[in-house]
Amino acid sequence: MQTIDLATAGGATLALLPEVVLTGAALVVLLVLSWRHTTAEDSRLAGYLSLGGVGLSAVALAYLWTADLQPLGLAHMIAVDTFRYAAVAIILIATAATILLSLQYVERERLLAPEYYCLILLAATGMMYLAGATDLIVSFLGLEVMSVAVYVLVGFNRGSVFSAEAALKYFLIGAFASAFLLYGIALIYGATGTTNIMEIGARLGQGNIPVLGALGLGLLLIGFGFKVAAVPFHMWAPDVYDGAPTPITGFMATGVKAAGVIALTRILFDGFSHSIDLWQPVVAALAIASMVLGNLVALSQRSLKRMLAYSSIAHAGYLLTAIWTGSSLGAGATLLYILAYVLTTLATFGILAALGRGGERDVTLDTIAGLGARRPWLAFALSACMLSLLGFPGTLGFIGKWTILMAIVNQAHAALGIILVLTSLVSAGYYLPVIMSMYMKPASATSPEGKMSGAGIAVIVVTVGLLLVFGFWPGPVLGIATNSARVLSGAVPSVNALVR
Amino acid sequence: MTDFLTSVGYGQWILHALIALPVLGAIVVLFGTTANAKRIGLVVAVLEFILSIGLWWAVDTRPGTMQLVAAIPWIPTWGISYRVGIDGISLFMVLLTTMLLPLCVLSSFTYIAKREKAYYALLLLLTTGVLGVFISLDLFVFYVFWELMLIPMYFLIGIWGGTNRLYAAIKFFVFTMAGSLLMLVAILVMVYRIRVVTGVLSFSYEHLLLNAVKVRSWSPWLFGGFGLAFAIKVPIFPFHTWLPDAHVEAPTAGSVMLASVLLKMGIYGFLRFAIPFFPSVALGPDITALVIGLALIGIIYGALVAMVQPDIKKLVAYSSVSHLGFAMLGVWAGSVQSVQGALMVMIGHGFSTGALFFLIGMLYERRHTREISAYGGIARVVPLFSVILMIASLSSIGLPGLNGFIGEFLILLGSFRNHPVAVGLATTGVIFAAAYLLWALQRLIFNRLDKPENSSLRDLTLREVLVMAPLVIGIVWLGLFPGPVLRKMEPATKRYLELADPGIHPIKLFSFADKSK
Amino acid sequence: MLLGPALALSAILFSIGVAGVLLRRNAIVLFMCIELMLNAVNLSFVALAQVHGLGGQIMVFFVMTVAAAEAAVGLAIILAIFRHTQSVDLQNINVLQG
Amino acid sequence: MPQHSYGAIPWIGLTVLLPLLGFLVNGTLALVRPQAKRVVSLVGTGVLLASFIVAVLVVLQLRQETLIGPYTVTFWHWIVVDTLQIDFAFALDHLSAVMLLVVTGVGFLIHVFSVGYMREDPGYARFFAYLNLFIVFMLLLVLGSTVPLMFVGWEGVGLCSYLLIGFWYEEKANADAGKKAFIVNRIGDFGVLLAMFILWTSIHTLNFAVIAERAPTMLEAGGPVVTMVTLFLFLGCVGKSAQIPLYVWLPDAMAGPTPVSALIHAATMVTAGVYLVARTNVLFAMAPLSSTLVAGIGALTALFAATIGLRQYDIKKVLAYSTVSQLGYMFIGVGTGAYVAGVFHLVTHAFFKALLFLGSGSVIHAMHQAYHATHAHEDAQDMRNMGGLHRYMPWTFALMTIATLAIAGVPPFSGFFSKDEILAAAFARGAEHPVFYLFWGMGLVGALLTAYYMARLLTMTFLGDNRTGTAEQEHLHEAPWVMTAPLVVLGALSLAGGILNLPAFVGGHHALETWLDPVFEPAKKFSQLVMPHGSTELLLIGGAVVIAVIGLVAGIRGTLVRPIVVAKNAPAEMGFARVLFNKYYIDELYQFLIVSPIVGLSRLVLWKGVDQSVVDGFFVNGSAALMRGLGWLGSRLQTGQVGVYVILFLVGVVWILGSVLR
Repeated sequence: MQTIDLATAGGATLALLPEVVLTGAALVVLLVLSWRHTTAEDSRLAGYLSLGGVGLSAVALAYLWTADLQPLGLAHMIAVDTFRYAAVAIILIATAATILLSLQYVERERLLAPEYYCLILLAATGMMYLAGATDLIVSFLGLEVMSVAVYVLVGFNRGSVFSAEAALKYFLIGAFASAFLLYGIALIYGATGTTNIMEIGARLGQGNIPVLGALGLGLLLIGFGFKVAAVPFHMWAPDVYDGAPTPITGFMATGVKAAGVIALTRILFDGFSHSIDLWQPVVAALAIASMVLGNLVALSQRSLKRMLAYSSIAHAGYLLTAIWTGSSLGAGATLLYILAYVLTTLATFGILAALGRGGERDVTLDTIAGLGARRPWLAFALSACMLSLLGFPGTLGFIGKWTILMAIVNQAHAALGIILVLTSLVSAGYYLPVIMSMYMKPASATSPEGKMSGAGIAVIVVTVGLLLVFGFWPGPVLGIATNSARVLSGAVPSVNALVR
Repeated sequence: MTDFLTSVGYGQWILHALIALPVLGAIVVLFGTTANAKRIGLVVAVLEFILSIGLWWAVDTRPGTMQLVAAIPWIPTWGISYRVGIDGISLFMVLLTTMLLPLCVLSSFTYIAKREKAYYALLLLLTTGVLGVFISLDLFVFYVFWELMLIPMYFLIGIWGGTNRLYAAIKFFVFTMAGSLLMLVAILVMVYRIRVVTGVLSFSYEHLLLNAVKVRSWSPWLFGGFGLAFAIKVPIFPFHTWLPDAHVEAPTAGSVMLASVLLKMGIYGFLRFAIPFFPSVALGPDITALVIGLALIGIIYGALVAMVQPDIKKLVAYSSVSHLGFAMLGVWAGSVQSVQGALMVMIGHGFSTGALFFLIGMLYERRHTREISAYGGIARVVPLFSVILMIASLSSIGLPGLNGFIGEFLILLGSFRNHPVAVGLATTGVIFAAAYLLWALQRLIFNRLDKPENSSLRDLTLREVLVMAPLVIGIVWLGLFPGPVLRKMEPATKRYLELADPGIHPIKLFSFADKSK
Repeated sequence: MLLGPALALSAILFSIGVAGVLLRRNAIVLFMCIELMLNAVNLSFVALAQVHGLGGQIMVFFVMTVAAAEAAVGLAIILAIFRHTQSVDLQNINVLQG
Repeated sequence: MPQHSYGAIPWIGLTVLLPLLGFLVNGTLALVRPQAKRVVSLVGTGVLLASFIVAVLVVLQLRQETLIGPYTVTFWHWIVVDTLQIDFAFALDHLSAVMLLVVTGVGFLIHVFSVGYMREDPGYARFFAYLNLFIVFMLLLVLGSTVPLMFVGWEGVGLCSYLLIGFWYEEKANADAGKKAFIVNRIGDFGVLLAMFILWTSIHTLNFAVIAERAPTMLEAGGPVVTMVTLFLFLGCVGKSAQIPLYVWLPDAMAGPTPVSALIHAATMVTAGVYLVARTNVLFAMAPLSSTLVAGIGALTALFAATIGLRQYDIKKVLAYSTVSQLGYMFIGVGTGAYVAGVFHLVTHAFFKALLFLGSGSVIHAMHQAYHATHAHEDAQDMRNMGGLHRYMPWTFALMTIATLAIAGVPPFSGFFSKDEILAAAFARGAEHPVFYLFWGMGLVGALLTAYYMARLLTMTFLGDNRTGTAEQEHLHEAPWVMTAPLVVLGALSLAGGILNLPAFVGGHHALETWLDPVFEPAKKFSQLVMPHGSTELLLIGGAVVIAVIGLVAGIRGTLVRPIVVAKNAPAEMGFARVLFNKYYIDELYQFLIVSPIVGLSRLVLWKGVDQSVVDGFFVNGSAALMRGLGWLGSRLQTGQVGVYVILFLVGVVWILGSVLR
């Protein structure tokens, strides 16, 4: 158990190893593509390079995780604990998968600007800072680095007006929301005199929270509400998910949402654990609104991509219920559900990318009719994803929902649990027809070929494989999630010594 | 026989083998060729049945407690282990399932033309799911199998179903899932509440059973969660509308498994989980009045609606609602005779309705219509078919001497002491049963042979006779010699009744229904 | 010192920015209002820095750089949408809906 | 119950096993090789003969025993649940011995008759299979030691009557008649079921012998429980023995072949109700209210059915209503407590009614052959097409006359002795309860009408000039010996039946009464019945004889006075006769009051209404549509305008800041 001194340069770089490696990789890619940025081979080269970077960063993370470092004194800027490592791991998975899916997609859609991969790496770095930050400033910076990169990625397909409009909407409302977030940080700084989350928690400990602090907390919730696409701040999500190129939509739905949720968890649990009765009802209301509206509107969607957009709003609702519990089991449930959600969404968007053409806005239930007969394994994978999103036993999605329900029940009143259960029943209304049209409807003449590249197939096989394997033997992944969650100071002194 | 079984260590591996074999079979079928998919399916099904016969001797039901209990830790952090066990009640459900599986596979040989591999694989997976429900002793495992069983059935109805199969498939799925999701919340709240009281987090059945009394204050809500899931499955009156659609659209084997086995999981759930966990609520005055009232409605309403059905399969579906209304009355009457009557109805109904659905399937294969009006006077053309259809119908009506009568007689006899008026009304169900089935039978096989297509029908082939023979033998055998079966299940029934006594002050939910019993 | 009035001023500026975003239809004006909101926050940071030491001052630099980056990217995006729709009026940029 | 193992008695199981084997053999033959008529008839009748012989041996053995309780042969434990223990066991006592002989004896004769009657029918093997199965179930009913086992036989005979009535199922009318019979019987069986439950809950036994033991001590005489049990049992008897109001199925049951009508709907099955009341005599004795009701309904049915019989033209319909009427008499007998008289009339009725039906069978058979020969399409069963057949069918005429005299109650024929005893018993009971005088009066009027319509039948069929048609006449000839022989035997039995229970004033010593005494001894404690003797007895007998003679003469003269027109161009019935001909429109009444409302209710209200539109339409599909509607509404909110998004964003801001600051 080594101790590192964050004050020294060596200590800081060691603590930030995965981020540093990734930034380095991004710069290398930038350097390489300054010569070679015209042909398809160039973008493929850039892709493989960025993949290498992600791999290196994973190695760095593995080292950090096994070395089990303890920071000397308070971790000022970045957390050095398993919660951050778990978050970084999830982000790396999302990034790697997005890159692998993009290899084929970029060539097919003629988006031959290799900067694509550099931006993905930079966005990933931003996410890591956001997820790992113990200081509001670092989290703001991480948020902005990520957002700016993703704004460009969303508008990457210069040829299509949808991509441009999506980028514009995302940018305008994104900037608007980050202004609120910043104002929140300012007020909290005003109330507590510090921007470090742990100190905020300490300073707000005594007595109830001053007005400035409460206002700041509210504004923070608004900012993160936007990032997580919780209702009423969700309006951008359907259009942006719809317009963006499919791998980027996958990247946004998984990486961006994961980083946002984890950052929110850390801030609420470490920073505002004593004023839980202030933010708990707000988070509950956000969760309920997201679950209800997300699932209901998804029912009436014809295009698959837009339906998945609304379903991701619903899943944001499920995650918020986990955060609402405020217990370390809740945090564990959040982490586990994020993993389940990330794996499933990556696989789903991967398959969607293979099925569609030109932004996949035209892929509806009829286009995938009869897929079960023509492409049995692809249909099986998409069915597994649908069942995991539905939370059907045998998949990691079910284990995730089961853990969230366990956490909710721990808070001694199951009303939120019943709402979660009923809204996920409504979700059966739009997940099942997907399976139904693939297996039970005759194939139409125009149904797509669904040809996938080697890399794409690899992503699907790994993610769906993990989904099912962890679905039946959730032991290991469950252990990691709950142990890493216990690191948080644990807001509510609930009976959360549940987990041995 | 028992010493041979113990020498083979039958008790240790049989329950796991029963679950694993169909899954392996399904995999082998999937990777085999389409042509011999059905043959592999049949081999696996017959093997499964042969294996399960040993249970009759291996399971010593005299003590009435769980036998052959085996536990493998699954998710230790939540106190979940793969616990399985079998007792007098679940033994017969398992045997019924394994007996029907080969018949289902055999009857689908010519019925299924497209995607045979997937069909037989799904049929085998369905059996695993069902068997899992009957032998699981851990609520998490029970819940997983309860939901897993949905997928094969959903595909069976959805892919090989009739014209309106999509609606029926999703209706079946959402109906059952709605109930089971609420059960999920109930399970979690119960486990958590018991953990708070006892400090032990475990989903095992014995543990929960022991401590269920400590969460009495929560029991009305918890019983509501469990009860709703099982009520939808039974199905009880207001929640039954998925059954006719699912039956009409499902392929023959699907209908048989659905009617003969899947419906019994509802009642099994009540007997195993809902009532023993919360006896004071379940058997309190108002829930009893409610359930018996709904059971009565089910019996009479089911029979009356069955009478006017133009489609023979919907008729049999509504008759199932009526029969299972009897079983619910038997369970809630709470005497040894009535509960054993309920179990006999569960088995008997499996035989008679299974036979009826097989026969309707064979008729459908020949004429591709289920409208009763399309037939008439075919007794002369297909005598063997008509004789077997007659026997199956008589068993379903409850003719004394056949298996239907034993169950209904015991239920009504056992329930009379506590609910004389209810039994009086329920017995009229016996009249309506005769009315609707005989009327349908007459329009099917008697009356004038006026349609030319009917004159060219060919009688049952050897394969079809092989499918029907065990059922007919079972119907007659259970009717005349129910002794061994009744004795075998009696200790388990007695043990259930010990668990299911409402205690001195049953919980009253609504003040107005406080008639003293 | 004037902490109270400074915070009030920044709050007013912030609300003006929000009102601008709400009412105006032109994308560029919208973006300008957002920049106004960011600067309002900078003001409050500076005001609060008097009480809690230089942390606030440093924060302003970060915000400035972020705002600049955002401006560059934002205008590029507005340019991209203009190439397609020949207008920056947000009313008729609603191809994506439903 | 003592387990004796004397001589032939343990062979009782054979009487049931043999017909069962007959059923299995004939059943497989019907499916495999239906045209093997010779084997089928050999097996069918042979099995019955053997069963009859065994029955006789058993009864002879039984005569030497001085039995205290019924002799029980247990085969296996049928239903065993905790305290409920029902064995598959036969209980043989004097009452079941009598029934055993009647069922196997008359059954055998009818089987022989059927060999001739059904010769040309393609379903020959199937017919004998059903007949044998019927005998199995009838014997089960008679020998069953417990109520449930008797119930197996009870519903089993209902099943066989359903199969046999609808034997020619090609015709929708026949199939409908069969279905109607089964369902009406089932309504009766509902009563037996409830009686069983009450018995079990009150005295914890369903074994007849144990009931007889425990009832007097555990049940309060005349109390609510015993009355309820007896009333429900009687509901079963009303269903099975076609009394008011559940008699409607018997006339329609004539759609079946005539031997079936003879065996099932005259001699055996319909008497099951009487047997049940006799078997549970102790209960009925303990419930005077129910007994009075039994006698009352018996009297009412006797009179009511007799009136309908007056104006029927189908020969079998007349006999059907006559059976309903005679059953009414039997119920008067058992209702007044004279169980022996009821059983005695049951036995004699079995003889002469079987003879009448088989005789009418020969007539119909002959008419069929005549019409068949000349390809005429006339109703072979309509008496208006017959007339003057005594010239062509002397034997049948002679035997039918014997039967008519017997049923009318003319001494020395058997009918006189049995019916007279019943009326005498009703008269005697009148001393205690005056209402029995009314029943006695109704019985007497019924006897008059019986004599009248039987004489009318005889004259329309055999006397007067022939109306079948000149061409058909030479084809009319006596039935083959295989059909007439059983008639002769039955004729002898009808003639000599009376000796079974000769009353004292003729020097007899009530043989049947002493034989059945041990069975009805437990009922003695509760209702003593002193039969009229001396002058009143002679007076009653004289009156009955006079009534019979007047009825017969009036019947013959009444039919011959107006020329009878052939069925084809017969004028429609007018006035009250029309009401009688249409059997008081009871069937139409039931159809209108009960059947169509239930069917209409279940189709429109229950299925279409509750199931389709309320539960399915409103709740299930309705909630699904609601969800989709809300979803559509939500998607309308997504207008694509950034302005709208910002507005909603600000709504969120205001709401969160509001809740945080509170």
